[in-house]
Amino acid sequence: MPLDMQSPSSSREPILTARGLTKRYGKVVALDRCDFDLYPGEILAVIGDNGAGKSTLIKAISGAVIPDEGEIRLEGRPVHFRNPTEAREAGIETVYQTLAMSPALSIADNMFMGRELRKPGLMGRLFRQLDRPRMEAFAREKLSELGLMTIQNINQAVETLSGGQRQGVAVARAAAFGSKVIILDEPTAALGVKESRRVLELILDVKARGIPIILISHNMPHVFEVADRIHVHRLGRRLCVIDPKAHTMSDAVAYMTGAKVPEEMKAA
Amino acid sequence: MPLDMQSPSSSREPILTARGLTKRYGKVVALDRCDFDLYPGEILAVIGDNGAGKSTLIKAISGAVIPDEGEIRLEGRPVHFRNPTEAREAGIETVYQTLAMSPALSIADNMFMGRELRKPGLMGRLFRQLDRPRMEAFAREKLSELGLMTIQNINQAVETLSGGQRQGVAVARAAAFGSKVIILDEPTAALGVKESRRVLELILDVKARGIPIILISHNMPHVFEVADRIHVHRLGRRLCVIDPKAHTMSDAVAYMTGAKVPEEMKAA
Amino acid sequence: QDGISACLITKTETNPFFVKMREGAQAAADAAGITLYNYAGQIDGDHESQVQAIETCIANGVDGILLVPSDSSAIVSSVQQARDAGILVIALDTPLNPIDAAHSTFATDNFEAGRLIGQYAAARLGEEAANAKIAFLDLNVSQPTVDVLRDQGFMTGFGIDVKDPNVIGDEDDPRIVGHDVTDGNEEGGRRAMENLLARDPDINVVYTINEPSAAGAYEALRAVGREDDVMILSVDGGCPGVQNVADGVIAATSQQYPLDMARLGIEAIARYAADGTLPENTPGKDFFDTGVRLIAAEPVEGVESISVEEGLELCWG
Amino acid sequence: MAEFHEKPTLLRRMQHALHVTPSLVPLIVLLAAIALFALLVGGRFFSAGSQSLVLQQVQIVGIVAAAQTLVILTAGIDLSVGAIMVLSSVVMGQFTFRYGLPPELAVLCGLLVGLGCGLINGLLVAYMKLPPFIVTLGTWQVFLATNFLFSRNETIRAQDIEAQAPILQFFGQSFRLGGATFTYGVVFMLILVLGLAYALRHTAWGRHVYAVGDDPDAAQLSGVNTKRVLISVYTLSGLICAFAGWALIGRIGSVSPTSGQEANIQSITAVVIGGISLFGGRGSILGALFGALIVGVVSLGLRMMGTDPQWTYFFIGVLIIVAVLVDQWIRKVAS
Amino acid sequence: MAEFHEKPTLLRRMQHALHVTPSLVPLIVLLAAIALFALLVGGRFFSAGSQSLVLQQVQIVGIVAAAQTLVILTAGIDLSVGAIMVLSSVVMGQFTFRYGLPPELAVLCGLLVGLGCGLINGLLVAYMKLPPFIVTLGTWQVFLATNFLFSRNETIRAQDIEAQAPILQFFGQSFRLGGATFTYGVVFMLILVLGLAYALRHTAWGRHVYAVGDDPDAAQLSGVNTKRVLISVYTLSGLICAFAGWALIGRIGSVSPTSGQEANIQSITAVVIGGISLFGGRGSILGALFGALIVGVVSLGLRMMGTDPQWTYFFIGVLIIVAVLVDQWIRKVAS
Ligand SMILES: Nc1ncnc2c1ncn2[C@@H]1O[C@H](COP(=O)(O)OP(=O)(O)OP(=O)(O)O)[C@@H](O)[C@H]1O
Ligand SMILES: Nc1ncnc2c1ncn2[C@@H]1O[C@H](COP(=O)(O)OP(=O)(O)OP(=O)(O)O)[C@@H](O)[C@H]1O
Ligand SMILES: O[C@@H]1[C@@H](O)[C@H](O)OC[C@H]1O
Ligand SMILES: [Mg+2]
Ligand SMILES: [Mg+2]
Repeated sequence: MPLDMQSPSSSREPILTARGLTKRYGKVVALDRCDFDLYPGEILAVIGDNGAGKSTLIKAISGAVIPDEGEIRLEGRPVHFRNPTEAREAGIETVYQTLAMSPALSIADNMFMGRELRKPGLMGRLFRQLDRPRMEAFAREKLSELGLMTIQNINQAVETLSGGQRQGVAVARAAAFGSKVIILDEPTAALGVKESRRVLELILDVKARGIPIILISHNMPHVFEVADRIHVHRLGRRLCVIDPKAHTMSDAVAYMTGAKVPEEMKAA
Repeated sequence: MPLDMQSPSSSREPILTARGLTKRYGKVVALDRCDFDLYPGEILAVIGDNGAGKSTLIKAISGAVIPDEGEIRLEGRPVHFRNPTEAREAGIETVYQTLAMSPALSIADNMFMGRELRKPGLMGRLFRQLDRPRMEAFAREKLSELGLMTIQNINQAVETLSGGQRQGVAVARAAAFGSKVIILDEPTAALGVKESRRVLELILDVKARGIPIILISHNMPHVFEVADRIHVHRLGRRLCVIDPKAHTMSDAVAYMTGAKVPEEMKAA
Repeated sequence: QDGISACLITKTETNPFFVKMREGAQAAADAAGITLYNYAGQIDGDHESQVQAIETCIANGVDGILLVPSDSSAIVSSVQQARDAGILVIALDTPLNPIDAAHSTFATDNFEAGRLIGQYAAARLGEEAANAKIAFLDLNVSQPTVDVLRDQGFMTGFGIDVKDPNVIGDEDDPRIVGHDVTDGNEEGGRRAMENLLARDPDINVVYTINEPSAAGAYEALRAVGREDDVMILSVDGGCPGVQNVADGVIAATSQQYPLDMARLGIEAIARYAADGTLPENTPGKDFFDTGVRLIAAEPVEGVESISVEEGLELCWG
Repeated sequence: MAEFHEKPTLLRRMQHALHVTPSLVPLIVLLAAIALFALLVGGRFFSAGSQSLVLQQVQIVGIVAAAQTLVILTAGIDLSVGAIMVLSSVVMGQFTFRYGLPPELAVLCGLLVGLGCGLINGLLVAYMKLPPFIVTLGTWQVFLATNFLFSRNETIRAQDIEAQAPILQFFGQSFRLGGATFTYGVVFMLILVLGLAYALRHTAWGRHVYAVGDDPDAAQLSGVNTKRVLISVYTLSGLICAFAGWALIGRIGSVSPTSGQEANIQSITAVVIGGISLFGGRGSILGALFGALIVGVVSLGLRMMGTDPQWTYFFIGVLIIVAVLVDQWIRKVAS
Repeated sequence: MAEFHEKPTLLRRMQHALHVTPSLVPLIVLLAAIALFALLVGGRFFSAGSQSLVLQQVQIVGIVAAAQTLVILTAGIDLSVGAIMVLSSVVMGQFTFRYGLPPELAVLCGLLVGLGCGLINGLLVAYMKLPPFIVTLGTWQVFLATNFLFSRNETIRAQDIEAQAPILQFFGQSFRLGGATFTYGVVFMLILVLGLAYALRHTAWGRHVYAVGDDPDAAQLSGVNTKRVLISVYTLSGLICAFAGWALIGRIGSVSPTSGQEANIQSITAVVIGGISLFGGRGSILGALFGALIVGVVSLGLRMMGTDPQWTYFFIGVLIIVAVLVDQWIRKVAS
């Protein structure tokens, strides 16, 4: 079985790499000298048991958590994001497991949170007035693309949406603004069958636009359906990277849970 | 295809029935004249899309929500639970989707919340002192049965546990105290592969003890592995009840999402 | 502890009246070589802090306590404890209830202070006093004794039937437009004045509990252009207040002498510490009257008053 | 999930309006209160004079309530507003009269002191991550003690200010419009509230204030600099309180260190009656203005009826609870 | 998920102790404060007399803080504690002296009034689902106005009480132990706090109080009758405040309607310094007692040093913030 730890599916340079990332919470080591590589245009799935440190890994990459040690490079240049805004400005867009929306604000407000558009001219420059019509039109367009226009009112508060609809808004936001990397942490966990399908289609769409995606999921069929490579995370670090075409779901689960140890590991 | 709406897998009397349950939240009708039947000793799975009303149904049954209309009978007698405590006293034990634990309190405290044991003798009767040793020993035993004794300290606050461990504590609590019916709302949603497996084993254990179980899950392989009958919920009511041995997962999903309509419905 | 020490406990230490009292006491104590500790309640009426202060004074082993009680009755027990510990206790400004709970009381006769301005107002109006429209700007809802004494004293001086002299507000004289509370500060004075003007815009006499509330009332009157045809009466005789009499803001004020109260008190403690002499009362009264004088820019026949210039010599704060 | 699809009736449309415009509820209560007292007290109460008097009486509380609203929208609370206000006004007065600064400069110093106090609150809340209630419980006492120590408990007389530094009384100047008298302080309050209402609704900063109050973690993750927002809110609150201190000089004519002790309770009361959630993220600043006006109307109305001041407190207490009950009921019906 | 498995060092064990026993932090601060003032003031401060004086001075705040703790543990706040206390004491006094009831009966009536006030708060919070801050902001004013109206602002003199109804002063009686004087009120405070500490830790009711404060929905679903718990807490809080009112008569000798205006701020300060979370569910009632004692020690120490009272307020303000900073720092290090 070919298990590739370093070599990418293509031989191009990775767009995003991390080396030796470590993050401790008190006595818990959520990330333990973790490495990570993402190649241009690929869908990389990250799988692993509960508490393996997947969410912490992507939080470190997206600036939501500052690692204690280790280095992150974007397009070869080292980056040190101090907050999610900086990562977003660098083109990394993330849908967190907790969704990160402001319940009382509208869908449009949430989509543009932190990157609001201002009116052109004096009203915008001097009075810093928001350009509501433009933001709303954009939001409506993005939600339609996702087939989410069952939402009638773009000014509806997010708290009035169902769990699935919220998930959709969060994914739409990331897809709309991500220019270099899009990260999705369990984007289908709260979704029904139909909605999950739409999200998977969207992921493939984004890939077709040439933007690489990191997908965290517990759902093996989904992972095996869309991923180009699968990063298996275990005990705070990358255990191995496997090729979904060369492995079965049971292999993946066996690695994840420690039931089976990858070849090189045994050797080492 | 045999689709049974009324007739049980056995011909015995149902232990729990509901007729015409309705529950509105403002304009949303979460339950729309819903019927429900649970037979002694069976595992009944409830499946349905997001927002179909599954959680509301079991909340109505377990006293967490008071239906606007409709009737519930336990062992043939009408019951009107005004809160979860009354349902518990009647022998119905529930693991809610939100788990319902007090984060700052210990595992033992949480397991016995609302049914604490008091010391024997004067200290218990007069000073109402809790019997900590007895509660802790019991909690430890129940967690071991679930293979959850990686938890070192039964006096640990629940907030220090991982999502999966919390889930396990909630399931252990229900299994330990349920005498007539046990209801589990998405008990494996937050769990990894190994932990999910343990919960499924526990469900079969409980069934072996003769106690019927209601299992809500989005996970079709799990449902088809353990369920005796499958209640398909759609748009706030029971669409049909199917036999997992006579149907495929795709059938179930097709009913759930409305892609396919059960025979009798077409006739009607 | 060697040397003589004393305590001064005031109601608050944010009211200029008490600030000056404290300065007077400090000066007298420095002159006599007495160590002085100062305490105060957090707000007017806060007698619990005063109880704590008395206890601290006992623990510190002082020779005498000068006390302006926030509640006349409420701290009598603590005063008794101090007396039991051999400490001389003198009430300043506000008597205890019963008045002999303290060894002695050095105070203004507050009823007299009110009576004087009432009399003055009536005399200034002459005939028109029968048709006066009077607003009463009192202290606060808990009606402390100074509040009641001055208010009812004013009515007595003006010729209004006070009914129960211990209660404000039970009178039925039609000349009374109404009572409102000011908390003894400018803000409250203005608001109360506005409220009463809204009830009857023809008010022409205003009684105020003290000079800050009078200043606030004046602002309200000025806002509606009535500052020149309404007579404001007050009590205190602080320097800003007397200056306000000179400027025509206040028609007349009853001046009291907190500096004297404090100085005399410290001297009494010094004497007591030296040879155990107890202070004596003003003949015919059950307290030592530190005196009150009426200050008016325009004196009237039949009411004794001193001029603004004299008032400024004697003023405090 | 089934839904009723009904024709929107008048009632339903009203309920919808109430739901999307939260400040409508206190506005209705305000109009009802005015109508009630017009009935009880008679025409006098309804006069332009009485109504503009209410505005003058609530101007200080109204300005402070605007500051309080900002803080409460971020799920905080500012117990130090009254202390900041009076400290600022004392600084304006004493810098002029004790240190002989030009009054304009003294005003500027007072405003800076208010801003600085707010900044201290903001730093403790945003960087030390202390609960706002505790932070401002502490700074309240610190600022108030500073005020008394610095002022030496001296009052500066209105006449002296008028003669030497009239700019301190700027907000007390007034003009007439019909039968009504408006002070510049009242105008300032109205402009301030409308300006903040605009900023909260129509600028990114405003949306971020709501987002931080709603769910700070979510706001942080979705790209809001929560720390900066919190600091801007507390600092602005301090600055507004300093303006309230300036307006206070205009209102009472003089500078007095004992003023404003009730400002925090009164401002919180206005905010609460105005339907702004103490849990943050919900409510409109116009509501706080209406809340202040409701208290003003009820107080003046009761006084004009000749009610004993003690009963006024009683009724305000009842009013607080009833206002919130009504608010909750309307929201329930409307949802 | 990897874990470090270190040998528990002394430091780590201390940190662990601090973590599981939250009241240790204020206890350490308390001891430090006593040591500091013993140094600054000298032997006088360290004497049994001075130390028992602190106990006497904090007894009222200590009792009220116990009530406040219960409410805050359920994530509420009770602004009406001071008003309930003084209203109860006035009822005890006036029922005896105005209506001529036997004093024992009057005391009972006073206790019932306190309980009733608490019940009103509880019903509004539990059944009307109003935020506790707003409810008690309203009832505070209502109870206080009632107190003034009912008492007619009359103080009942200590001499009269001593002569006719000594039982009203019951909690003022004292006994000596070594050089220290203990009043029954102090003893009551200690027994009350220890009793409540027991009930909170070792009875089902206590666990439910924590659970409700922690997450009311979860508590409800896992079988706690949240409404009943809330009502029991507010009612008990009212009753305790009534006892505080009784103890107040013992402490000041007389019955005065102007007492207790500062009790709510002081009790909240004690609770906060005692390390109890204002968000509910976390903290120990012993902490509140230590918090009250810390304020008492610092105030007495500063007074005995002859510090200007304004500086005392200043330092207490600083103390509040520092105490919470220390508390937070220790928790962070220890976690
Ligand atoms: N803020 C935090 N404070 C303390 N511990 C944390 C924190 N965040 C994560 N952890 C711990 O770090 C470990 C890794 O958590 P993480 O959320 O990264 O896991 P995960 O792989 O995403 O799990 P899941 O599949 O359940 O989402 C867990 O033990 C978790 O309890
Ligand atoms: N407390 C509530 N207030 C308002 N609406 C509610 C409430 N609880 C449920 N609903 C609504 O009722 C409908 C049914 O919700 P329910 O939670 O029962 O769905 P479900 O089938 O359990 O979905 P899921 O699979 O996502 O858990 C949804 O539209 C939901 O938004
Ligand atoms: O007599 C004093 C009065 O003159 C002052 O203004 O306020 C407090 C009173 O005790
Ligand atoms: Mg995760
Ligand atoms: Mg559900």
